Amino acid sequence: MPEHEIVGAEELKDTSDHDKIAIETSGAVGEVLLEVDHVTLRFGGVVALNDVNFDIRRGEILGLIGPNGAGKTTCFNAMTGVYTPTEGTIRFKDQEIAGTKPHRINHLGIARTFQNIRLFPEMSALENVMVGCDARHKTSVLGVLFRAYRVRPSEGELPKSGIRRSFAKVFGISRHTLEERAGRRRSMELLRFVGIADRAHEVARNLPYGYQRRLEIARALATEPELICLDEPAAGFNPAEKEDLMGLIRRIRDLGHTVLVIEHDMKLVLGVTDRIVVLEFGQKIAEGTPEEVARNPKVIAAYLGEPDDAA
Amino acid sequence: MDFDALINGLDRHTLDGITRGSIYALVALGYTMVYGVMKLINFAHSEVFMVGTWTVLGTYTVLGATAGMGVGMVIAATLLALLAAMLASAGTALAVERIAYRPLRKKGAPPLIFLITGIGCSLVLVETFGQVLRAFFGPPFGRVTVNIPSVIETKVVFTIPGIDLPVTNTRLLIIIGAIVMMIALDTFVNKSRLGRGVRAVAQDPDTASLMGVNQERVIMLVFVLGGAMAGVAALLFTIQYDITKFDIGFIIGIKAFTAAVLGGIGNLRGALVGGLLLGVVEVYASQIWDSSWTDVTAFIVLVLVLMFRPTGLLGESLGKARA
Amino acid sequence: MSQILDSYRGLQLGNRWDRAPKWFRTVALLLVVAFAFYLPFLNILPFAYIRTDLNPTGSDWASVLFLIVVYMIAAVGLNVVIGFAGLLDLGYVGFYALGAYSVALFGSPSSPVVQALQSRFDLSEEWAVPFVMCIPIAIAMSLTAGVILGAPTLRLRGDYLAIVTLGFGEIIRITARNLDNVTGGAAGITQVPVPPGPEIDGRSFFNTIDAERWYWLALVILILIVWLASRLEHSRVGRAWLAIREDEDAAAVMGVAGFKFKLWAFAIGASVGGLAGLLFGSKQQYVEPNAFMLNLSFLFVAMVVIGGSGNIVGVLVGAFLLTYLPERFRELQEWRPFAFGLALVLVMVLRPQGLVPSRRRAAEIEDRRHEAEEAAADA
Amino acid sequence: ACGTTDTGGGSDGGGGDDCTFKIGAMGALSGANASIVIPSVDGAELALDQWDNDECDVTLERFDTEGDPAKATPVATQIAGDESFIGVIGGAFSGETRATKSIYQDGGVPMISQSATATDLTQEDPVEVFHRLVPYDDYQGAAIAKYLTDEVGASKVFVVDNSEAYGEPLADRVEETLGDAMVQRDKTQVGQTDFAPTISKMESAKPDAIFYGGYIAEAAPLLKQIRDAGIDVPFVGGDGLYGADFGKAVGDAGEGAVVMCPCAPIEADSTFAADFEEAYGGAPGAYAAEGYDAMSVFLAALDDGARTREDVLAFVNDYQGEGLSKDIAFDDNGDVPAEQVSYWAYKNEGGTLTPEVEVKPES
Amino acid sequence: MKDAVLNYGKIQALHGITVEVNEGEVVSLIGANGAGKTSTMRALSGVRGLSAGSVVFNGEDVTKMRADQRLRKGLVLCPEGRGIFPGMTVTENLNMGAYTRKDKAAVDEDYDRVFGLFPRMEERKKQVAGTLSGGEQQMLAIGRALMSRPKLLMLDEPSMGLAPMLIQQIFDIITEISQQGTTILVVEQNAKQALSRSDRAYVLETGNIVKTGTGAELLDDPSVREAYLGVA
Ligand SMILES: Nc1ncnc2c1ncn2[C@@H]1O[C@H](COP(=O)(O)OP(=O)(O)OP(=O)(O)O)[C@@H](O)[C@H]1O
Ligand SMILES: Nc1ncnc2c1ncn2[C@@H]1O[C@H](COP(=O)(O)OP(=O)(O)OP(=O)(O)O)[C@@H](O)[C@H]1O
Ligand SMILES: CC(C)C[C@H](N)C(=O)O
Ligand SMILES: [Mg+2]
Ligand SMILES: [Mg+2]
Repeated sequence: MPEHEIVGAEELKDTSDHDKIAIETSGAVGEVLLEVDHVTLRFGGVVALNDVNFDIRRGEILGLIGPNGAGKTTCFNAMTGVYTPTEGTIRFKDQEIAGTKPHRINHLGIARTFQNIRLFPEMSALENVMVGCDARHKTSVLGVLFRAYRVRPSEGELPKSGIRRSFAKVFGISRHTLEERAGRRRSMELLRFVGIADRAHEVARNLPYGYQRRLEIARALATEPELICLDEPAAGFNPAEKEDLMGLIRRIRDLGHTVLVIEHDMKLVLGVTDRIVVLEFGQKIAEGTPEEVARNPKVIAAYLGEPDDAA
Repeated sequence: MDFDALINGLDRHTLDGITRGSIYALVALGYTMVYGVMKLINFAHSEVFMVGTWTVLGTYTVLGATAGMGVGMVIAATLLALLAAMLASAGTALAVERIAYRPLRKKGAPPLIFLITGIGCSLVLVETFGQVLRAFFGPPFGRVTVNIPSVIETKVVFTIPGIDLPVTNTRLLIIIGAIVMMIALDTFVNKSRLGRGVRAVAQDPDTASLMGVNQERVIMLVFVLGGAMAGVAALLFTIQYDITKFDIGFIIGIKAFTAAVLGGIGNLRGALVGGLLLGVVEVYASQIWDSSWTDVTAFIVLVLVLMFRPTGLLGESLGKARA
Repeated sequence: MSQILDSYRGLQLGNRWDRAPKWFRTVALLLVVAFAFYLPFLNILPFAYIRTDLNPTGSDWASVLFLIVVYMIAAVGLNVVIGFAGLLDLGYVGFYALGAYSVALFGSPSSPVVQALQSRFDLSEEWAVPFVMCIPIAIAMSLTAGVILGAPTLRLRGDYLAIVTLGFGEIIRITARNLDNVTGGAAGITQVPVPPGPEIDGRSFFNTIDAERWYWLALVILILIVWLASRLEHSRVGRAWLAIREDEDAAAVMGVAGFKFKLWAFAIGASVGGLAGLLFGSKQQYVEPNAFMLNLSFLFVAMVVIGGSGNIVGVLVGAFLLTYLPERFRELQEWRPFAFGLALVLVMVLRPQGLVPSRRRAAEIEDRRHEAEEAAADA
Repeated sequence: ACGTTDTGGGSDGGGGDDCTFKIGAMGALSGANASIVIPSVDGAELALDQWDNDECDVTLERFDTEGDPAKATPVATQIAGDESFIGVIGGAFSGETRATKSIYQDGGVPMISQSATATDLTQEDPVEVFHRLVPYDDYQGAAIAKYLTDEVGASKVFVVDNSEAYGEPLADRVEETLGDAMVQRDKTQVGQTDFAPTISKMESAKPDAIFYGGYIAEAAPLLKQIRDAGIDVPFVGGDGLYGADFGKAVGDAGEGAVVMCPCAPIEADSTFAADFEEAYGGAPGAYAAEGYDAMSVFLAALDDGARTREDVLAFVNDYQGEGLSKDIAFDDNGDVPAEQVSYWAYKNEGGTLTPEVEVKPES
Repeated sequence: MKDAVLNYGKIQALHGITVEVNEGEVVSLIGANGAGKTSTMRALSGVRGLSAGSVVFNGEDVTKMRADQRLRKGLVLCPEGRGIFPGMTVTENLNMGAYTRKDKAAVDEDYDRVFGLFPRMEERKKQVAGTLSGGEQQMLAIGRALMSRPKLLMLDEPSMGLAPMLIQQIFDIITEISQQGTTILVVEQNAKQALSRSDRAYVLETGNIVKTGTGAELLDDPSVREAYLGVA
């Protein structure tokens, strides 16, 4: 693997241009984006989800909490196509997605991170994000091989040197090349957005823990999801890092994404979410604004415990 | 296609298939055990079997055993040959582990590399008997088929009443031998302390070592046990077929590996089920068509089984072998 | 041995190559290619010692070169499957056979298929599908076979895939052997067509004697294939394969259609294998089932792994050595397979990352080696 | 002239009046079937050793192909490209011969095969350079069938072949000639060890003789298992079993098995047998006489003054003379006339093949 | 444990730390995620070798011993993420704990002891461990560790993945085991609980010990309170 183009110093500045990575959304804020409808999911005898109902509205930050083993991750898995619900349906933008293949669901506009980080460990941070960008690219395998689909480039895309420039003017540039460049640019932008651009070329395996968590978020954002699901993004963060993360989650929402977040850290959940859904033993036991949920006696009994223990 | 031939002699063909399959099953054990613990296809296992057959020949030669000895002598020679074959095969398996796999394990090499050293070892062993030993000792080593004296004379011991199916002593020995060894091994792995260690390493090597299981010893044990089973298979094979050859292991190895996958690689009982099923399928296929189509049929059956049960008939994992 | 390896490592060829200026790399590459074309005539001592026909029972140098390049093509194709997509294919010889059989079945006037066509459409006895048409047929046949094999089996986990593909290779060979009235059975098919070309000295351009012409043809095709394959490596397709190899589920959730990309890998590998087989069959002008034994599949895999799975240059080196050395040392005669086996074990134990590994793999293995060493607490 | 290009880098060109030549012998010199090839090459070498000619310096080069066509082609290209080779003895097997004869044709190298018997080699697409000292399988098959019906007196023959290029067509021919005298046909595979399915077919077919078309490696276990199953009818094989290893591999079970070969027995007290014994430490084995004859023909060409491949080829085409194995003359296809060939049944007695009876097929 | 340095490939996880546990004590190790707590435990138990430094147990240098050898000496780790054998039953898992022991009678006694501590386990004896709930699996893992008769029991995040009530229960059990005479080293994210239950504690940050003291001292330390207890 040859090294990638060296990124210019200006690219490392931690200010990023939101316009370049904001996504286009196709609906009004507040309308229902995803609907979990009477979903039940069993593994053999284990009922991981039992008749769960809730919906996510465009533009909000929704928290999903509950004791360990309550079925939160399972719920994510059902939404992203890893598992198929035993009963019930899940609708995304009014389209049934239960049972659809994970990659198709991603193409529809849902992305996620994993509770136990699952990056591509031998790829650089940048490449990890580029895999995400690729999800939106159109060049086929044959297109990559023969590069016959050529596009007339805009002035900015033309190469600088003379011969190549006129060549590109006459024959155009293959769509693959353009997409590749655009993907690289966007990926860099995203790394900057989550604040880890300084180590873009390091393989993911060697990144510090906090960077890995944020890289996962960048990779998910790269697929331009309308809904992004974060599974315990703050796990293992210290209070200061958690504070940063809260800001990041808000900024993600500002880019136009809708956010669903699983988190055990109540401070973060209460601080950042608009609404919270609480699960216990696969069942929804409460739903409401953070204040409502925090006061809900059922939630306190099942999850929060005596106020002192909410760590 | 001749289904009549199959239906008419169904009992007979089933017996033939089980005999053939018993050998597959015993050899398959070696693949399955090593795979269960190390997630590795031991390509040299076919040669572990091959070495066993030569050891039987050697033992007979040293003892001067021939057909028509007294019953006592026959039993003694056979038992000695069994012991020798088990030892030699187990030793070969262990040597392969030491030379070709352990250094790679220490270097943390990816599985594909083990495959190549396995193939290399297999070639070295084959050539040892086909070329190296011949260069030093001359025949019977070399590339020709070698006759092994049939110490046990084939006789019909009884006829299954009702279907009138004669059963010979050698067949009986093979089938019973294979099943007894399988049960013994299965019991060992499920019940004994060391066996528990094997299953623990198969499930989670790190935690197993925290429980005081010596992983290296378990790996050695697995190779020794698999090798010994191949030794048993070698003796039974020579009793039934009376021959060996430098590359006798190649085809049997591939069949046994197929059997292991068919039953669910990593699963001991799967090896038995897969072996017997494969044997029976092959014999049936050679009745319906002829032997030139058996392998095609066997592989198609394998693909069909895997399409419906992607991890083989009985599923995976040595750890879950009890299921 | 390890000292040699160390000093080799010390040269840091790969890094130097990357740091060299672009013009230097272009010129060097052109020189290498030019030298490759010149190889059959290489006759200047001491370099001529690499020739395989120096001793009386050696084999024809240009023929050996041809075979090397054909195996290189096959290895580059298999590398797409094993090295890029991480799928273990032990039946690659099946595609190779299909390629060879396609050109024989459709291009040879003595093949049962052509004869059937002749009598069906009242064609002359000389008629057969022209060679140039056989190329797309061969590629299409092996590609279709790749898809047919891949579609139901690619969902299987790694080692299950290995045995299924192995079975596939055998099925192809046995079927070719058994279907006498389609494939000519065990006797095979003669009069396999050769590429068109001007007649020289009363012989067609591509004949059985002037092997260097075949070699050049194969070399051109090899260069083309290598060029295309390296395009794949550094693109979204290569990234997708890498992602699948590392974590298939995570890749799927990131929108990588795992199955589709694996199937593509299979199809591409298959058609390249078919192309190699076509060259082989056409040069031999004779195709028979025993030329496609299982061992050849293992040999292909060994080429990929020994050279350095995932790295095209490594794979080329692997294919070269494994084909060339046994031919160069024919005088070892019967000892060759033994030496070969020994070499496989030794090379892999000493250099598990392959002779010319991809840098990514090398780093991976290096790290794991450290870990493994440290994990051994008694070290 | 045979316009070979100058690819042979290390080889010094032959030709001219300077009489330094090489003759190639290609065949399975290693592997399971080597015992049916090596004696013939030894025979050829013996002929060369005994050759008495001051003018010429001829060497025999042995090329091991393992009987594999893919390995034989580079060998053939090498020989064809090296002008100092003026002839080839072989190929020993039909498969490799089929794969290489067009190469030799292009190079103009005369071939004389000591043992390749496949019919198509001369009958379907003959090439000018190819000659052989053995009859093709049509005759061999007919002779075997005749032996089975006339000598054995069988009327229900069970025919088995090994699904390979040599065994299958031979068995086809036997089947054709036997006609109604064949009860059933079965196929086995190379490398097979368990023949239970074939044997159960035999048990229900109740044949009074068995023919096997194939090589030693599978014949030995097959025959043993036939005997183990208590089937005691005569067992007959083709020339694929005509090697010293057959008796060794099959052991006691092979007692009385018959191997048919289109080759006459060599008298044990002949000078050839004695010379051979002295040179190679054993009685002349399979096709040793044919190998001797093949070499003798080439040497005769040199004696006659032939100095180029063209000359040698012309000489061989017109050759007429008495050989060890038979009177030699090649027809237009390169075959020896059928009446020149004698077919012999050899019986395995105590591990050695001893001539039993000559068989004359009616053509 | 002295001056321990541990590397994962090029990454240095421990930069020469020294940890001391005296007989009969409960010592806890706290620190953020990735601080090197688990690495410390691995090095102590022998799952990983040290690049430098030594481990001394009961006056004996065990640095060069493998994990299974150390276990025989009484140095037992109950790993992070439980590490039970999912395919074995509860009884078999407990059996694995007694893998190295030959004293059959005493092993039977220990069964009773474990079942006494965790009555739940007795009810589920025959259940395959993979199907146990998270809390039950944690109990099983601790029970299994006890089956090896540890002199020093090391627990890596025993409360991880447990509901608040269960956490309480686990800590009660730890206290109980300690009172029965076993020395304990415990790693915890749940710093508050851990500190209040232990005699002494170490604070680990990116592979270095940054603080040490008695449990109560650290509970009152303002910087610890801010970083690990989430109290400003
Ligand atoms: N593949 C599976 N097979 C069997 N049971 C499963 C499977 N996946 C999850 N479960 C079970 O489903 C239940 C819910 O698990 P899930 O991972 O959704 O919990 P969670 O709410 O995400 O907990 P945590 O906070 O620990 O992440 C658990 O009892 C778990 O054991
Ligand atoms: N197998 C490994 N390979 C490479 N680096 C590792 C590995 N295991 C741990 N590390 C690194 O070593 C450092 C210390 O990790 P360790 O697991 O000891 O932390 P910890 O304090 O136990 O954290 P946690 O609270 O998550 O359990 C971290 O930076 C981690 O990323
Ligand atoms: C040596 C012989 C057994 C060769 C055989 N007649 C053949 O044509 O292949
Ligand atoms: Mg979860
Ligand atoms: Mg930890």
